[in-house]
Amino acid sequence: MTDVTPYVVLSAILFSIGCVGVLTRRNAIVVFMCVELMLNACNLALVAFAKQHGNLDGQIAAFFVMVVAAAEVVVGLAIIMTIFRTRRSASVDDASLLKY
Amino acid sequence: MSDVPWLTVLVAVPLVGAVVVAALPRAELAKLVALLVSVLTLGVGVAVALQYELGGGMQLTETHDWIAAFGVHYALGVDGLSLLMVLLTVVLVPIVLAYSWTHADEGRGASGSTRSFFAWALALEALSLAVFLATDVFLFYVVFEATLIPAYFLIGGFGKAGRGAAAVKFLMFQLGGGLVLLGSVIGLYVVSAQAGEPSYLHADLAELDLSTSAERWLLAGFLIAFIVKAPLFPLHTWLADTTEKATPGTSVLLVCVLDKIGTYGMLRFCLELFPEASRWATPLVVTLALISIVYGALLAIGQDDLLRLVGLTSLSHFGFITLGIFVFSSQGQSGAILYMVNHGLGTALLFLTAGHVIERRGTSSISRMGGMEKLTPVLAGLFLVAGLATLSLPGLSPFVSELLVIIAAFDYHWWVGAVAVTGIVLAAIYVLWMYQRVMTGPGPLAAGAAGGAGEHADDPARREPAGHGTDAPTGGTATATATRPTTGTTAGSSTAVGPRDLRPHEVAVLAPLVAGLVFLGFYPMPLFDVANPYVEDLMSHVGVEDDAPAVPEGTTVEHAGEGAH
Amino acid sequence: MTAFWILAPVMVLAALGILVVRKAVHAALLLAVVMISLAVLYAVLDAPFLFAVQIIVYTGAILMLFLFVMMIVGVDASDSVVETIRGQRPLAVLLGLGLAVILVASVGQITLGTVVGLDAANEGGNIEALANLLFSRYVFVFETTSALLITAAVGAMVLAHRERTGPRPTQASRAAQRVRDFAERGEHLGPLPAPGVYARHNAVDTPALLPDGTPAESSVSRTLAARGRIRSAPDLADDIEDVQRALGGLPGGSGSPGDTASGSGHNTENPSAAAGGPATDGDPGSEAPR
Amino acid sequence: MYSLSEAAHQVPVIDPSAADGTFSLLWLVIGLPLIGAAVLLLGGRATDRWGHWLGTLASVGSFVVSVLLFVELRGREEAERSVTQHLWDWIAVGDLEVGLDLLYDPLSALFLLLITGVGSLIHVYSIGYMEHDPRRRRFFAYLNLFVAAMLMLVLAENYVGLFLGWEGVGLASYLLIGFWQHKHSAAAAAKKAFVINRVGDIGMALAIALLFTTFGTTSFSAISEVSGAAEEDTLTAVGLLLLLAACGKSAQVPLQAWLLDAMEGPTPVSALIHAATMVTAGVYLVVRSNFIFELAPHAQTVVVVVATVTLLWGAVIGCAKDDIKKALAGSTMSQIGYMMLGAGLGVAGYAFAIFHLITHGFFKANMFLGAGSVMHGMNDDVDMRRYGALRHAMPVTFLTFAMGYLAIIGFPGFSGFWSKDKIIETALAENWVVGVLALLGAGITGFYMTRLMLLTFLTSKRWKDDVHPHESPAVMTVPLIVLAALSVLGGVLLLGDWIVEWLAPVVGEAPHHEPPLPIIVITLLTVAVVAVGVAAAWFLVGRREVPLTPPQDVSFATRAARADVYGDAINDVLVVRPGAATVRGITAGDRTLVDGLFTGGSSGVKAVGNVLRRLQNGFVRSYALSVLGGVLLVVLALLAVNLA
Repeated sequence: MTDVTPYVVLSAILFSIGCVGVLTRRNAIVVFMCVELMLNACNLALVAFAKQHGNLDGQIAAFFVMVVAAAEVVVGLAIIMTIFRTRRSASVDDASLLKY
Repeated sequence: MSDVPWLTVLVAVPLVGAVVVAALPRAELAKLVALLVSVLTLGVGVAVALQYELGGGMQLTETHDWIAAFGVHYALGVDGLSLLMVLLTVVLVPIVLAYSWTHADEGRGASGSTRSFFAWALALEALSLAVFLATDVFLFYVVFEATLIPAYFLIGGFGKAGRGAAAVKFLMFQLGGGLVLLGSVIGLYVVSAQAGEPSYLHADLAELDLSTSAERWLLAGFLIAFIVKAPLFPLHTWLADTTEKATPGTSVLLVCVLDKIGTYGMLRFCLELFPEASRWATPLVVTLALISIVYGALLAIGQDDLLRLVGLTSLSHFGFITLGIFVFSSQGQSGAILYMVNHGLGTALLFLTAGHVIERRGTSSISRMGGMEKLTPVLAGLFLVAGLATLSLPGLSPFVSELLVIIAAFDYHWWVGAVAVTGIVLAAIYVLWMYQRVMTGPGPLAAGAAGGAGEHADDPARREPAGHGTDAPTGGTATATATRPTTGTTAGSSTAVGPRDLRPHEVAVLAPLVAGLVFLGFYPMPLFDVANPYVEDLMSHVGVEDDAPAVPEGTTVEHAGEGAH
Repeated sequence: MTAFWILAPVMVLAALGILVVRKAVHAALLLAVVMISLAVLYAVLDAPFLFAVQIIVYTGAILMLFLFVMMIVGVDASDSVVETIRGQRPLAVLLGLGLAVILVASVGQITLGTVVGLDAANEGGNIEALANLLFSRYVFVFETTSALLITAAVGAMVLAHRERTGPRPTQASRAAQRVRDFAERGEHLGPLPAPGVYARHNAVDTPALLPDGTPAESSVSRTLAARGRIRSAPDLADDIEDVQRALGGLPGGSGSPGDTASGSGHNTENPSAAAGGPATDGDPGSEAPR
Repeated sequence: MYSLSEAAHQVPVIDPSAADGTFSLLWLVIGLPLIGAAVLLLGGRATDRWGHWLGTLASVGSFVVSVLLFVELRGREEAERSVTQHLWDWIAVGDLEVGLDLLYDPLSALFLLLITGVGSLIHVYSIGYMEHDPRRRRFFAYLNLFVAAMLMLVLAENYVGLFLGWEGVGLASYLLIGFWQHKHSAAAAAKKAFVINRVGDIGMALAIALLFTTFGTTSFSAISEVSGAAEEDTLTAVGLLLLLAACGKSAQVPLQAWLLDAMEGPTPVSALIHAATMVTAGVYLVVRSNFIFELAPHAQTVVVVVATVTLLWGAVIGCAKDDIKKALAGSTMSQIGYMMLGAGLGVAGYAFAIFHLITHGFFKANMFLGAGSVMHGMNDDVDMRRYGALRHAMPVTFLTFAMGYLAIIGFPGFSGFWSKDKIIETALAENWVVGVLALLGAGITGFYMTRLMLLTFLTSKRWKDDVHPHESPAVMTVPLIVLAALSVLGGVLLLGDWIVEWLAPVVGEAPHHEPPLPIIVITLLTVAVVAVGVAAAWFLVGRREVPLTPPQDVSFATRAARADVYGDAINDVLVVRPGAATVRGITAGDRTLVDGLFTGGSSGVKAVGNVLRRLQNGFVRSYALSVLGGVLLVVLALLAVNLA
């Protein structure tokens, strides 16, 4: 059988890219997309490990991650919309009132 | 052992009472219930005292496992020391509540209401009782810290402007002390676990065989916490601020009950658990105590705020108590224990009468008072009695304890006694100067009253040199009208005829304190009967004996030719 | 592995693209690329069910939702290139690189051993096997996720819902409001004049002319005005004068601006002034009927 | 300088027997006035109408019991004239056992008679004197309290019990000096008296402590039994500490400053407390502690020095005062100096000290009450410069006062003649310097008392016309007459050396000691010196016109005397001002330095927080960056642990 290490490495790279995206992008929607990217990267690792161990639990976990991601996106986007309505901006930097 | 867990009942009654009072809808009802609960607690306290056997060590014990893994127990017990502290607490709380009947609303802010004052006071009583009764060090620590909660709200919720800051300061000091204490409590677990089965029971810990350095480190934690609590010299600044800002009732609970935990803890934990280390620390503690005695008295002399002054007198008194504890003689320790009780009674009376004075004058600034004696002779008399108790006049109970401490200090080292004894002069100065400025002199309305009111027509003013008497009526009325606006700010308590004297029920509230001071001044044997067996046990546990007199009784002397010649 | 080696660079490039593109829509599209590629990799990794779910849920639903919100927020919204937080970008890149290096290095260090493969687990079909697991061992988790989804749906509705703060306006209240606005701020009370009413041209981009010959700017759509696609008033004024001159009837000075529609001959003489609206409604700027 | 008699003498041991029979009434002596005080203080206004009668009755009752006891005691054998009554255990800790015990022996018996006798007379007098005071009931309550405390003082069987009475009289004195509290001067004087007394109490408290550590007891009888076994240094220390206490209570230099101010109190108070009884407590203490002082010759020397200084100090003050009460107060100070001198002279002088104490109690109380009677007639004016020629207006007062005057200057045959002469005699015998100074004091006494007498009763009338001096009512004059009679006849106590023999069981018996000069010579010398003093007063005061305001161009000595020999000034410079500065410094220091430990700490925390809070910049991405940094750290740490 083929080795799953490349998949895991790819997952790590995607995860890191997602991280950097969260840190550098200011549009809330894009930040959200980067979070989704990180989640997907994790899913890839889970699926890869499922194959590695011959165990479907990894796939189940990936499935649940998707479900939770869906819920999260729904709520998150609603929040972004609400913020946008009141502040006319979707930049995460504008919501910086909670500070010293 | 009787079936009724008396000590748990003793703690539970005020605790349940506090919850009930807090939940009651009307303030008047809450006051009544709170008073009844405190009287009920007094009853339970008396019941405990009646079952107590003199000299019987720890009694009425209750022990239940709490956290078995750490050897923590819910363990209560009462011995001579605890009993006196418990009785002091249960006696003072009803008096404070009765006093606060009309005073609880004074200057309260949004954070407090009459009802909550009573509820917090009961909670404080319950927790203080638990502190005095706990025979498990961990349980002690928990309730020791828990007392800060009601105390914080009592200080922060009721009193003068600036009480919030005072409450925070109080809390910071106490939490700081508590933190150090926690370190030692954990350390006790470690040494206890190393010795075998971990146990926080006081009796088990007292048996531990500690290495010298471990004992000293553990002692340091306990001692610092208790020095903050008691308080002694460098860690006392919270006391002055707190007593200045809080209501007199709160101050009584704080200084007369809560602060006793510090000196109680020194006896119960420092001396009983770490006897060798305590003797090692004696020079330092004695020095601090001496500084506190003199420093506190000098500070008190310099104060202008009546309540702050009274608070600082306690610094001096706690110096005496600590001194008595740490000179390691039966006179000193019995004296210190008696001092704790007597100071509780005397200072409570002083705080409460000062509260009455302040209420009548609408200010706590001594420099703006004067001349109260003519208008309020009963109040002045009680104030003077309280002051005389504070300066340890023979015939009032504090004298007995102070004399014992001075004797013991002298026995320890003559110069220690000599420094401590200056406290009695300084006490006379701060008490009498305070009385002079508050009570004596012509006063705000006295001149007007002398000119008009029939009662004062035959005023001894006529005995003054003639020059004074002739212009009294005109000058007097002018003074009266000029000063009335300032006294009028007393919010209703000051009528056109000036501050009124104490009413009978107010006297009745204070009467038990006066009676106690006088009775115990002439016949303190009940206290000795309870305290002496405890002190004997303690002395033998610590391993010290009283110095024998240089010339014991029964020495035969040839009565001829003695002297230098 | 062929699919992997083809798709992996694509995915990494697309992911990196998300970091740099300015427009959110482009980012969404690049994300779609990554996700679809992922779906393919799932298929390669013997997870056909997840392959389907990835495409249906992620690419189909979630990404659509992203785009939908993006349309509401404004499709043009794009980040400025300037980083406002000092040191954020280099630090982020540094730390991200660090993370990647550590993760890759540590994954590379580990020998995972032989791959067991899912052939045995997927024997009765991947979906059936998953279903067996999902409805036996993970049934409680599964049910919990349903609660989560419902909560999320309700939450989204609550968040996105705009509460009506006042009663719904009726026709009468609107009319009353208009009169109040006119009284307080002098806002125009009647309907706006139609374009080109008094002009020679009645095209939408030609403002109507007032009786004194000045153009009524408000008769033209604001959008046209914003685009600059409007015919200038002087032009039209010239036209009118030409007409007047052509008719030759009137002396130049009689049509003073202050002279309102008071029954002089202008209206009747102008054949194109069929509509009586402006006359009855009063000119803009006239005194309010109090 | 001063040397103790070479002859061996014996310190008597106090060996009391338990009270029985009449002596079991002993507690009643204290109890009656105590009950009176309690009833009057607690009874409030309800007792206003008859309070003064109750107070007087309590005092008289106490006197009656005292007389009964005295008669009983006289009936006993000399060796058995010492009775103790145990009331109850007071303090009991370890070795320290203090009972509330009473000791009745010849010494206390005399004091009992003096206190209750003079006390009762002054009670009676006060009924008239305080008639118009709205707070008369309280006055009587305080008087009763004083009498009870004073009796406790002289009846106590141990030093702690004595301390109880000691402070009790201090309290009563405080209350009575400040009786007219509405006057700032009275309130301040009361406080001053109490505080200075407290300085003396330092000595008392430390003496008790030292006695306990040395002997393990504070009881007179127990200590007197073994005092010889103690080291002399210890006994000297005890003696000096007791002397400090005595100085406070008896207004001896350097703690003398309060006595003159104490004249702010009503005049009966001055008579009872600040002349007849309380101020002599110091003398009592020294005499009572003879078993200490006899064995501590150095302490005795200090007593003598202090006494001599005081007797001159007080006499000088008495010469310059225009306030009749203050002149008498200066005289009191001086006379107590004589008593202290007698007490300091040891066995030879104890009995005479007590003798002078008693006669002084009679004639000084007499004169104070006479002064009160004068003030009563003069609208409470105390300035002698506005008196003059009052002998016609108030003949009874004048005559009784004259008896006291003759007694104090030591006119032959009057009581003071016998008592003072004996002290001077003994002083000369023991040490001629002290003796000569005491003799000088007698001369000054003659001067200032004559001056007082001349200014008040003789010379010309200087009071204004709107003053109508009149004789006081009988309730005031009868006590005056009784006291005058006692002043004249007090000398009978010395008949056949009665008082010396009476006190011998307590203070010991001095071996006969030949004075340097024949006694008759000394007596004549004393009379001559006094005569010089009287004559000087006659020439300086009696023959000149007395100005209404005191002349300002006077000698340094007069100015010093007017300023109480700068006693207050010295206290001010040495104690009050440095003390006030210390208090101010400490009060400020507490707020800044000591509290600064806390506030400084808290502001330090605040400063750190101010820096650190900048990290909370509000940007989510910054926080996320921190999280990522944290993740990296954790991962690295895990790797490090796993790889290590």
